[in-house]
Amino acid sequence: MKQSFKLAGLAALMMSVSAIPAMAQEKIKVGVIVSLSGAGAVLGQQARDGFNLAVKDLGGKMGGKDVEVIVVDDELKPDVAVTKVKGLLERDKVDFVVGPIFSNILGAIHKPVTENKTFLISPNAGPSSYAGKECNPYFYVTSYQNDQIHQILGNVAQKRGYKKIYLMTPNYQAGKDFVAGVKMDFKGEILEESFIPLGTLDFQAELSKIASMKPDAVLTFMPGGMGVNLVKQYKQAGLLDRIPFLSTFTVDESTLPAQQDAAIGMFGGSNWAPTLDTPQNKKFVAEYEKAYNSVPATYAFQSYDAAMLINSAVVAVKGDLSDKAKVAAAMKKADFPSIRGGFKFSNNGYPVQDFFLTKVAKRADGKFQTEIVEKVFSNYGDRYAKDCAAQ
Amino acid sequence: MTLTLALVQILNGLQFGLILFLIAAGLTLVFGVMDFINLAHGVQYMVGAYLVAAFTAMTGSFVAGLALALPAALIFGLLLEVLIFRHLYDRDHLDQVLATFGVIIFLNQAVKYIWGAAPLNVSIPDALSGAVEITDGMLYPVWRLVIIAVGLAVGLALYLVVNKTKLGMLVRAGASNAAMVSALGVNIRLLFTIVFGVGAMLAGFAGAMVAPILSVEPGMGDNVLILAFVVIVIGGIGSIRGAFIAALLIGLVDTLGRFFAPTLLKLLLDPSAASQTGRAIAPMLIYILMAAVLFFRPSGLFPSKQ
Amino acid sequence: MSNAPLQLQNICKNYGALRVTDDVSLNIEAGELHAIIGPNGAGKTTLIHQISGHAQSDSGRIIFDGQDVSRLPMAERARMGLVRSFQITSILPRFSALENVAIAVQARSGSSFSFLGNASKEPALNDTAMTLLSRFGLAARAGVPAGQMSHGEKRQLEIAIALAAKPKLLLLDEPLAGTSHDESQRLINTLQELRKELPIVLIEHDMDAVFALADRVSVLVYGRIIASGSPQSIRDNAEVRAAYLGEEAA
Amino acid sequence: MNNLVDLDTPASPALATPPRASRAYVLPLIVFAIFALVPLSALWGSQSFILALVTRIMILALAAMSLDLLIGYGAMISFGHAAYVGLGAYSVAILASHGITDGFIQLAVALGVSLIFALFTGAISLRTKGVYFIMITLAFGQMLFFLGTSLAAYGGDDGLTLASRSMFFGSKFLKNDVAMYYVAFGVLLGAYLLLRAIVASRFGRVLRGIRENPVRMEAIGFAPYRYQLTAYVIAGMIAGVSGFLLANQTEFVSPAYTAWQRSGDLIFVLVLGGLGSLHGAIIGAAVFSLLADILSHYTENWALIFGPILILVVLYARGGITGLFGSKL
Repeated sequence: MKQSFKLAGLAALMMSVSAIPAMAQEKIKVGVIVSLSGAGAVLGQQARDGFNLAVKDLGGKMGGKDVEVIVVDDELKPDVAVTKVKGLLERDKVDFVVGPIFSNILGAIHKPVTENKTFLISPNAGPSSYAGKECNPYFYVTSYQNDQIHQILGNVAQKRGYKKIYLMTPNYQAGKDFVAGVKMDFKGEILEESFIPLGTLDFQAELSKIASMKPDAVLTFMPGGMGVNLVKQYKQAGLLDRIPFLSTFTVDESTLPAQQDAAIGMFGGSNWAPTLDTPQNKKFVAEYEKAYNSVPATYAFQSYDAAMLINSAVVAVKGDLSDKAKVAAAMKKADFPSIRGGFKFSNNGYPVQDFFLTKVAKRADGKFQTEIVEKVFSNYGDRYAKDCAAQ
Repeated sequence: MTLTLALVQILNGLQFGLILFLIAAGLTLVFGVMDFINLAHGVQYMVGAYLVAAFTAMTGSFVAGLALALPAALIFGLLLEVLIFRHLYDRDHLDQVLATFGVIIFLNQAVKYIWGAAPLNVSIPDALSGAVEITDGMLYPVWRLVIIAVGLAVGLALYLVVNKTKLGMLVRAGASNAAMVSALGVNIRLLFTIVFGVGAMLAGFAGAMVAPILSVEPGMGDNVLILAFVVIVIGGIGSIRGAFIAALLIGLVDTLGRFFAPTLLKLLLDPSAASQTGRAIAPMLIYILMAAVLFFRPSGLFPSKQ
Repeated sequence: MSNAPLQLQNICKNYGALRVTDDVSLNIEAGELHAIIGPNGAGKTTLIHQISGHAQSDSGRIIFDGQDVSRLPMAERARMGLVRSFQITSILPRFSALENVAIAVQARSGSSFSFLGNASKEPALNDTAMTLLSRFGLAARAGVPAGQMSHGEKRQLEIAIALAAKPKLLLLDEPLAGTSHDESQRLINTLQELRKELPIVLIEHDMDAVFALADRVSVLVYGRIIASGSPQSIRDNAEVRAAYLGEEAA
Repeated sequence: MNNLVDLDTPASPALATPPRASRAYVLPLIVFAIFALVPLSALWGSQSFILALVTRIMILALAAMSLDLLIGYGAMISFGHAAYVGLGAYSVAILASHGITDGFIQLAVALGVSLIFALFTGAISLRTKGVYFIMITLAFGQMLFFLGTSLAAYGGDDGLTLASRSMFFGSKFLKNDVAMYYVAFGVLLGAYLLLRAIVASRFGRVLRGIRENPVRMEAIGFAPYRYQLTAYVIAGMIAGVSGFLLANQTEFVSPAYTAWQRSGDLIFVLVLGGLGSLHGAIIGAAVFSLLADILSHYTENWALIFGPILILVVLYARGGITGLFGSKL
């Protein structure tokens, strides 16, 4: 008998999952799905904090309605992300999903979200896969198309007249995109396309090889903890003074607290930096630092912009989200003051914007940040948009 | 030039192997003497790194940070032993795996909760943070040379303790036959605690030594743990000598494999296929090595139990 | 050419530098109960391990039922009918007594690569097992998990298991070890009956039992057979008395 | 103690199985009844989410249950069981990416590949014992993981999104989440009944005997290796089927499916639920997933609660959750 009670308890537990409220839609509900555990946790936290900051700046309201933000952790596991996002869609019945950080997670959640006719706004991942033929009216990107950032490096390397360069990237799709992006504008010799197993923490063997090959520059894409290690070890190997280091997603405000002095003088490609001179940006950086006691990185600002984008659409349709086509049209207008200044969408929902070369510097208060060196591209859209049927 | 590079790569493999040895030494002793599978050994490595980061930041000196971190790692290890692990010694392996897995989950989250998800920085004295020129243009980081020296020193010290002292004799006896040791009237509980404490401190020490070169972040012990298990299984559980040889073997195979596999394959395949295959094979090499060793020697290279 | 069912020819076994059995040659004839005695550490159990295949001999040959089984694993020798018991009780503790015996019956009747049908409900297996249990006075204990039986019952059960595996020759390693007087008596009675059915190799420390049961006795000292013969001749053998029985008598 | 048990001892061999056996069916019956009724949660609204969550639970349960055959009945602690989930999942994804979407073909390939991999790696692994077996199975799992990350044509590390779920008889009915749910349910029930039958069969009895005392089993003529290898292959194939289902449910595959952490999760689920009962794996999967889901809904730091729960279960709830039920009977 007793076991039946216990099982009844189990069943109740199961049902209670469904009972977590699905209230009437008086509010605007936004689900934020980012990586809050595992290797990408700090990036996810920046994105979450940036979004929350925007909602706070909006007074917790969009188009006169209260905003409810539901944050979930995708654990950097695609199958977990699918279940979590279904929870957001079906249980919480969110109107918008913001996320994720990593493109492999996007690959897993893009289909369930857009098929559910819910708007998906990526605050970071911008793979080519959804920019061309597979573009979707429910999908928007507030960051960039990934290739563009990498293209900056190739462009700069070409302009500086480097003859032979060394490429280094994790061995996965985004790494291959990096190589392709660099090759768009760089025409010199590529000594080596070194693909590193994902999760590698010790680069000493690689660095020895670089030292022996003596390239004009090292171009790399090494996100997260891998980048932290690479940068520290690059300096320790004595290479920083000898071979210029150009990178994407390797030295930014999310990794600088760990890299510190080792990263000073390293170059990066970006669509923004904390020093970008717009009034919105000055306010954003000051507020963010005050609220979270750290310097924001691109993830935070792009996520802030995602919130502002949603707000602009909600305001445009006066809080009535029932007509999806109208909302989509309002989204595509991107009628909001982006932190980066000039911003609009291509027909594929990816941004058209300026891109910069940045450099790491130490601030007067002892914190580290990236600073803009020069503008590389102006009002630059991605090359896949022409394949997108949507107009 | 290529020969120099090969030599440098061997040095790299050696250094990686010695770090693995520092971690694996404690694991193999704890496993061998107490028959206790401690998955939480990897988080002790992580805790060591975090402690040195915290104490270095607090004192402003890496040496002082290390001096404080080592006893702290020891105390932390003993605390875990008293609170949790002690109750698991006479349980079966599955229970041990599970409970220590719980410790991993908890501690990974706990360090994130305390220190944040972002990687921490540990700076070392300037004299040790640079590089020395080995040959023309080939630089080698000083800190890595320090790691090699320290690793060899610890290896030697462990060898002497295990082979030349009474404590070492008890440890060896315990590894081959624990029941006999307790029958001899030795305070087995105390022996266990000492072995466990030393093991935990060595893992913490390894974490502290790599903190300046690797990012100190939650979960940094997880993959190292698996490698440490590979090492002790290849070496033979309970054998310090086996752990030493296996750790160097793994360090060299892994480092040189990544370096040479694509190059060697280019002799057989066209360049793009070679680098593709090489990339795929390189990380598998140590597991292939382990499977091969166990195929021919199902109890590792130096089995300590008869 | 002897046609003794079990022939040991010059078998040896070393553990490291220690030679445990040394050039042992012995024929077990049809219908005999052959006891092997010797002081502790003489290598008796190792010899049983070698014969049964639990340990492989370093040299020498073992002929069973006309075949060279020297290199065969234990399971294969068991299937040929060379079945043993263990010095330290070896049963399946969480299985019932009946299932312990039934699974041994199963080993010799039909394939065990059968994935459907409830094995514990096969009448053919259970009936045979039950008959064997009854023979050892364990019928009333059929459903008890073997691990919960008394020591004497376990010793009985182990012999029942061995018999269920249809032996052509039985190797018994100290079946009386640790049993009470009553239990011993019962086991001795059982063995008296069994010896009529098949040849038995018996290792035993209880000399009364050995001399009551054995047709022939071999004495193993330091891994070598120093004497072999009828119980009476062994009793009278001066060398044996010196090496072994003398101590016992003293 | 003996006397207490003695009271239950049947006099005739026909009753040799304990009289409580019939009651042992109560727990699994209730579990499956709950699963069968879950789709009715549509009455509460949020159907698709519940369906997705419980479908995932059932798929996890299937893999953990197959592992129970190894650990709970065969005393083979495999630390590489997630490899088979990955093999099954990749069979679906790779075939689908080449336009072969027929579910029967995909399933046959999933089974075939799992069989071959299990036969090959099992034949080698079973030469070792104890912790060496744990580690060698881990090694094979890791090899497969790295193989997956190097499959550039099929997404490498990023994984691969399925264009659509498998088709059966040319129909896309699996696209419907309720259909997907009941397929998973049916497979789980089928596998449960199959495994129940196997552990009770002659083969299963030998396997259990080997778990109890391998030397005794050898001494009556059973060579453990052949039986353990067969069980290893069966378990691998069932886990392969769970991979087939997982790929269809998430419409996504990735090398992460075969990572060692996933193998660890499977062991954890199994021990949490209780070893050697089959339905323990199901209950473990349900509690594990629901607990993680609920805790993570309330706090980001759910692992701070989850870890200690695990330790406490091991220290104080031996036999897992089914053990708790059992002790009250």
